[in-house]
Amino acid sequence: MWRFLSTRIAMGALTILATTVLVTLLIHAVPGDPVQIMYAQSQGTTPEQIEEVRRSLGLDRSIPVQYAMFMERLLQGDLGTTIRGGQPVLDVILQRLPNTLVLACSAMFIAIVIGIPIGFLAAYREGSLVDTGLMILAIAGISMPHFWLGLMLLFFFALELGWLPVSGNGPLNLILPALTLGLSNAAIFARLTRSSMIDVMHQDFVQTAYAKGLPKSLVLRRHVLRAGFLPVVTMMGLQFAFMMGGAIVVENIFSWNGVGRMAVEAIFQRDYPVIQGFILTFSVVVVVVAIGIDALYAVLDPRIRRA
Amino acid sequence: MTSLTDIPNGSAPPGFWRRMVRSSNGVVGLIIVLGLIFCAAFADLLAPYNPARMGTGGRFLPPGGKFLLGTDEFGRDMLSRILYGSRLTLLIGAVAVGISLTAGMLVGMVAAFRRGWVETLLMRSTDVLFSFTETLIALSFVAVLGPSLQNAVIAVGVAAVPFYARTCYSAALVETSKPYFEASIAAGAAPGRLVFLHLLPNVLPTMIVVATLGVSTAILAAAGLSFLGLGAQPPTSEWGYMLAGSRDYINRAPWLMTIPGLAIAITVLGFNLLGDGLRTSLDPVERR
Amino acid sequence: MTEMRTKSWRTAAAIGLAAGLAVPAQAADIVWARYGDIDTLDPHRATSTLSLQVWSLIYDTLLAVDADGNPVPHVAKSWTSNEAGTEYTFSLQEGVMCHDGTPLDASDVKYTIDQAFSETTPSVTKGSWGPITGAEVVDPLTIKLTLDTPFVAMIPFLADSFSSIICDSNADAEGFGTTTAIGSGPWKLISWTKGDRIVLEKNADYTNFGKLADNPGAPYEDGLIIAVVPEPQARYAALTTGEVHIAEPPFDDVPAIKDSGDLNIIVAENTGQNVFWEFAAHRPPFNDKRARLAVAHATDAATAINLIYGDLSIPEMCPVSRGVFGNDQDFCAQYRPEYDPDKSRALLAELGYSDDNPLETALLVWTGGNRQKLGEVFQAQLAEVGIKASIEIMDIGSLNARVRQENENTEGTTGSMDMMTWSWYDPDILYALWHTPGAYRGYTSPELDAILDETRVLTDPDARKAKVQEAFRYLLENAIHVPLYTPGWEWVFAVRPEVEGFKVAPFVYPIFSDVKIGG
Amino acid sequence: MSALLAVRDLSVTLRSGGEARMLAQDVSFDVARGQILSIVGESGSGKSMTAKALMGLLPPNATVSGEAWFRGANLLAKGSAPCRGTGIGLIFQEPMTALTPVLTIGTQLTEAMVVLGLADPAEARRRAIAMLDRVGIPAPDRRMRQYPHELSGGMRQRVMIAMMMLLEPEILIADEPTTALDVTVQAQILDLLRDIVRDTRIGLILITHDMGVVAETAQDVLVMKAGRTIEAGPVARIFTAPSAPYTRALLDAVPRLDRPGSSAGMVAGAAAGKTLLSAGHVSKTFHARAGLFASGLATRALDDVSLDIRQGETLALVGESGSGKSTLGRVITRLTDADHGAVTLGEENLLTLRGKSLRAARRKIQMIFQDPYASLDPRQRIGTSIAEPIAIHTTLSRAERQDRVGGLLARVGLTPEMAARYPHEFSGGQRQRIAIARALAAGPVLIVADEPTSALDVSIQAQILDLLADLKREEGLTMLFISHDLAVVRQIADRVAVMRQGRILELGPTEAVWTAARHPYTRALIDAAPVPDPTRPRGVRRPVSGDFAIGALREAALGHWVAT
Repeated sequence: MWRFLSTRIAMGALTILATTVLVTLLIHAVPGDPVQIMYAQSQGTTPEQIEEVRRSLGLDRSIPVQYAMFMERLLQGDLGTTIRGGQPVLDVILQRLPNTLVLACSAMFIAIVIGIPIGFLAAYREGSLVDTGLMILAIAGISMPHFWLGLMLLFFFALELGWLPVSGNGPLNLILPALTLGLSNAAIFARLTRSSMIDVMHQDFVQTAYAKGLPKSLVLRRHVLRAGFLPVVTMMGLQFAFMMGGAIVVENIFSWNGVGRMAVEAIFQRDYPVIQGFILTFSVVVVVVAIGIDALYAVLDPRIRRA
Repeated sequence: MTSLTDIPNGSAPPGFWRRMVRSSNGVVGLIIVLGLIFCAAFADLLAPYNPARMGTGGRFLPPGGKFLLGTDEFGRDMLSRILYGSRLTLLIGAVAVGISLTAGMLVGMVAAFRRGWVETLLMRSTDVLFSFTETLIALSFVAVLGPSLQNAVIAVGVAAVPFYARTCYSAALVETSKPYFEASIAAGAAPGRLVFLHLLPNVLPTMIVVATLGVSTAILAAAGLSFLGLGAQPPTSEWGYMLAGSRDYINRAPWLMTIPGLAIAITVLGFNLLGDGLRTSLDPVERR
Repeated sequence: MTEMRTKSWRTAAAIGLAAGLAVPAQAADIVWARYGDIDTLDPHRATSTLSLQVWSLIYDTLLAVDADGNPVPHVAKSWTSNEAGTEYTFSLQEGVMCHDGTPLDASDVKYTIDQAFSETTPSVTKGSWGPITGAEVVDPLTIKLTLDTPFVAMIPFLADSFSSIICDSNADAEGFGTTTAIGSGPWKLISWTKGDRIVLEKNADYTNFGKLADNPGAPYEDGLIIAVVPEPQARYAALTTGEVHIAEPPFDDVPAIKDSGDLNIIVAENTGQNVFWEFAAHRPPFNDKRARLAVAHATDAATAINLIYGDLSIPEMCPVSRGVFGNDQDFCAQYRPEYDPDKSRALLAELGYSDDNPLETALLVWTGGNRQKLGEVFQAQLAEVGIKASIEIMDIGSLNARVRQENENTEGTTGSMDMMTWSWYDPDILYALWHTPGAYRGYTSPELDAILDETRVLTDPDARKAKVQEAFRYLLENAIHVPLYTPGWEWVFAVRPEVEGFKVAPFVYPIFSDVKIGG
Repeated sequence: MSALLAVRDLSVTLRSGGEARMLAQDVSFDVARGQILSIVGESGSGKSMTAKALMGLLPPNATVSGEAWFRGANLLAKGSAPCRGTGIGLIFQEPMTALTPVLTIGTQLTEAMVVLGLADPAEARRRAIAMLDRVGIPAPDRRMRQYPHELSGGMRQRVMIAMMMLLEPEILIADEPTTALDVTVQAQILDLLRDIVRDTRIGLILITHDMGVVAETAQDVLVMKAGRTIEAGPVARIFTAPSAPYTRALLDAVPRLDRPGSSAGMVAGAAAGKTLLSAGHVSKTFHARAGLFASGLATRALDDVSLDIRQGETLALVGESGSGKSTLGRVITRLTDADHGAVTLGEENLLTLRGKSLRAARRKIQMIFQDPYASLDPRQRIGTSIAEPIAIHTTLSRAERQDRVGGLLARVGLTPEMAARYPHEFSGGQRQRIAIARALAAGPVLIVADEPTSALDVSIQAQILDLLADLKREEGLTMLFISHDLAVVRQIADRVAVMRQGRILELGPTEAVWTAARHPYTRALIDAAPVPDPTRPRGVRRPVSGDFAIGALREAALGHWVAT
């Protein structure tokens, strides 16, 4: 297990390292002069001051030196300051990150609570009308753009029915965005669970369990569910990353004050330090969650736990 | 000695099309996709009005009558816009998947075929990029290049490359380890022959399935970017952009939101069903 | 919208609110929802209207504006200047207190000005402060400003929130601009959650000297919450449910709102904002006056804004907006190229353009406020005469940078034009825009420079007005600055019926001191 | 002998996609206490379906008819509760997949006892440990806490048997219980099953395709083909006087380990042949890679192996799984690169060749693979596949190539017209013939055949072996024949090399090795191999111990080398 996990952690570290490189290069890929864009609104800035900013950002140095400077600041927890308003990027992100995490986790919870039982039921009734019906529902769910689903939910539950508030970041405000994000992923979970469970149900060891005279409920619960759940667990890391990605859109629909909304604003404002910080934060979160899920998987699967 | 059971299995396994037709999903998907292609190809003839012309009808006319799907905030005919939008949607899907498929297959096949450090380098970088997730790659791309439909499509295409590369790699790995491939090596086949006569034809079916399903992902992703204002720019009748613009009129003209959303959903559903059908037909073992 | 539906909304909202949620709206808190957030609480670090509006609540200014937009005394009860117009002496009101309890005096004003001209971190609006060379504390209630050259636009500037007086105690405070903002305005900062809300509390010690509020003292209500709700429909829903008291409604629902009478609609007047065509004038095709005129003649601003904003915006004829010194619609109408597609086509034909060889240009538009929709209409109008414009939407910061880039680029044949927006309280804005080198390095000429130089130093109002209008004429005839409209949009306020006393001062500064929330 | 289980007219029908297929038709048999009944047949004979029907484990789209009386009830009647576990136990072929991977051995052993009320948890655990001990698993205490993946295949099959026996069934059905196991392990498992039947007097239904296993274990035999019973009777009668032609054909097809093969006559001549290919000091280590870094797990597949192949002979490599025999074949064909050593063919060291010269040299050595289904490119006509070596190495025209392909197809017993068909239109045996034709197409001097018949039914195996023997006789083909099946090897090989853990332990003329094996491991292998002769005494085997001489080879007799 330690070998498995250390590999995953090394992989994660590599990913984050690659992100830092990418993020440093990002500002160079920008068409035009980023410093000009940053200070476009300042009438008082002299060319000397622009040069000063360029120097302080290291943009006059070679890229490796810039990277070293970036990393040095990063290791001190300094992600630079926003162009709009000149505030520490880290503060801006940390203030909003919890909101995004809460949203993604709630959506994950919804996806699991809805998706896995449906997938299990469909697998249990494989080939039946119930199975067909549920899977049609699932494929429809996957095909539904979540920004559209979000708008429809907003329209019906907030505007037409007025059941739920539409602004702010309270627990009731969480319901719609989490539902939007959760439902489409529930469909993915349902399909995944179904195929995984069906795979397992056709395995010899399930036949063995039946041959021992175990009742169906016990076979399903102890043998099928446990073994069939593992592939679903491995997918959770990836799904969480999807959730984080989906949150970008959903936050914008529901005015949820998370890093996704911040990122889109920053893109419009060409606020490069914020974009850099966002990309870095996003990949750190995704990597950490993926490692967490891998650890969970390692604990659940004896083949890895005992390796 | 009498031949005991060494008889050809009387009937060949049901052919691809027969299986395709049997999978009702695939048929429905195919019909939707063909319908979409038809709409896109003949948008000029089908569309009753110029999609960009403002004031074709009154503003916010509800569906029905002269304007089957109503008109938008500028009095443009929604039906015409949706029809022309199908062109864009197909183009987006095709170009994005084209990018992902070409680059992904190149990386995947080279890695599986060359092995050694080339394989390690390619697949490890793919893994790193893969854990970035497609959304982040696409978003970063747009952040750098600036919002436009073209950039969004490139972004979506590039973002999916790691996925295609991985899929192609594992499919190619399976094929290269099969005896027929080794027999070909043993027969002295040169790399070109191995790749183009054996590897490519055998990997292609898998990749066609992946690409078909990928079209739906790409369309969704590009529409998502347009929805955020990071993709299509006016006056294109890109569905995601139309949907984004409709937000202001939820109360006044809900159909402006419903129609493009439905169009996206049905298109994506079509490609998903077709992909599912293709998968079932191409791979009789995995009938799930 | 039926009455039934409205009722059911309310009931449901009551249930929602009873459940105790998002907006901690106690009876005495005013909730104002806007589409975006401020950039910073430091008045030297940003220029967005969203920021300025909030600063005007927290900070005071030396002067204030009356309903017509003219400067009047405020914290400075009077001022004098020398003959040459290079020295201004302001005497301050007694007993003005900063939020931290220290008295506001001349040293706070000096601190503010010193910060604006700081060597290391000058104000982003340093240029607008004018040629100030020194601020001298004569006594605690008297401050003297010395100018290098005369600068008539300084007085209106000192009435604007750009010149918010920052109490010098901020220098020692932790997190000035983010967690701290010590001013002397009617509202005190409690907290700012970025992207979400700003929570303000009334300044019980406040005295109003010149600001456009009837209330002479502290605000009536205890608190003010400024929430960020980007989606127009969400704001509307929040308004109808009572989550929010004041907000900008979706434009297209304004007529319905007006008809239903559920909410009051207040449109800001004298916003000072001016939206105009501007061109990359150093390269073809727009280095040719005829190409610029072709665009001007092809665009029917009245129809376009009516389509998008209804009666919420009005066409503008002058390069500065209504309510700003020198604006005269009739005067400008003589020179602004009128809507005439045939003339436009003729000009294009003269330049050698045709349907097969259309004039191609980028059309840069600032994101938000339905401007992209307006851009779409203009795009269609330009297409009518055969101009192929491709819209690019971007944030104002990017737009500013991009326009400057486009102006500096003399290569290529694809044109670039943009729908620029500037908001200023004085025609001096024209100096910033069009005097060599020009804010965007755009069109400049010695002729125009001479006119603009004079607008800065003529102290006699009539003489200055004549000069300003001369500049208008030059800009309009050469189609350098083609005015389109004065927006009231962005600053349409829908107000719940129980809210009384809400008003909007010129240049879209909302006033909350008079607000009372009834039962 | 009163019957424990009486099956009458059992039929199973499988419906799929509108078609109905009879998988078993009117099968009848009795099983008595202490009896071992073997149901034997080739793939598709319906033997497994019969077992599943008795267990009530048929897939949902299968229907069953007939009667099966057990404990006074008809198991096949609608609504009757199956007597799984305590009545009838079932053991599967594949011990790797038959145990739940995520549960401990202990849980899996005890859960049914507890659920079915046979014992409380503590008692169940005690019994489980005792049973593990009984089935020959060392340190049963520790095993209880382990997971299936931590056990070897043979161990797992023992656990399976223990698991079923703990429920004290009256009948045990073993469905190909040893097919996936190495021959030495197979012998142990068969011994164990026989012991259990003897001690507990249960009835055992042993389903197998291997007549050797039948002869070694069964008292009575039921021969099935295509769902029907061909014949039934006591094992001695079936083997000595089979009444059905099919049974006779089946017995004839079985290679006999206890009789010299048809090619034995050529030994002398071949032994005199000059060396064609010579492998010297070949070593190969595989490193398992886990993720980013090469892990320390290394497998020595080949450990300093040297070997000569002589012109015109068939040299067999024999060994159990993991012995390195396939790796050696792949090193010689350059499909795997060796770490050290040389393989010389003529003057050329094959292992140092690169690029063009390697490709040119490849035509001299061709390979036949185990899996006939994967041996041919599914998207090429078989004619194209066969012609590929010709297209690569010659400049023949299309028509000339077609002629050659036609000739090759005829040579392997197919018709030239078949060249236009795709692989999926052929049966397994036919595909293997096509693969042989392709191997011949290049005109090789050596063919490496890696388990070419182990995926085939016994009757087809016989045909393929005959074809290979014909080719050798008529074309003077030299062959390296890799197999785990000693009987096959004895039938076809001139010389044998016995491999274990990457080393050759014994090498010599086939008959010499068989009649006078000098290495204890070779002897153990020969002992363990089931012989299709029910008159041979059963269960006299020497256990295979871990410590053998694995040193350098020494010539013990003329041309007969043994590890020291």
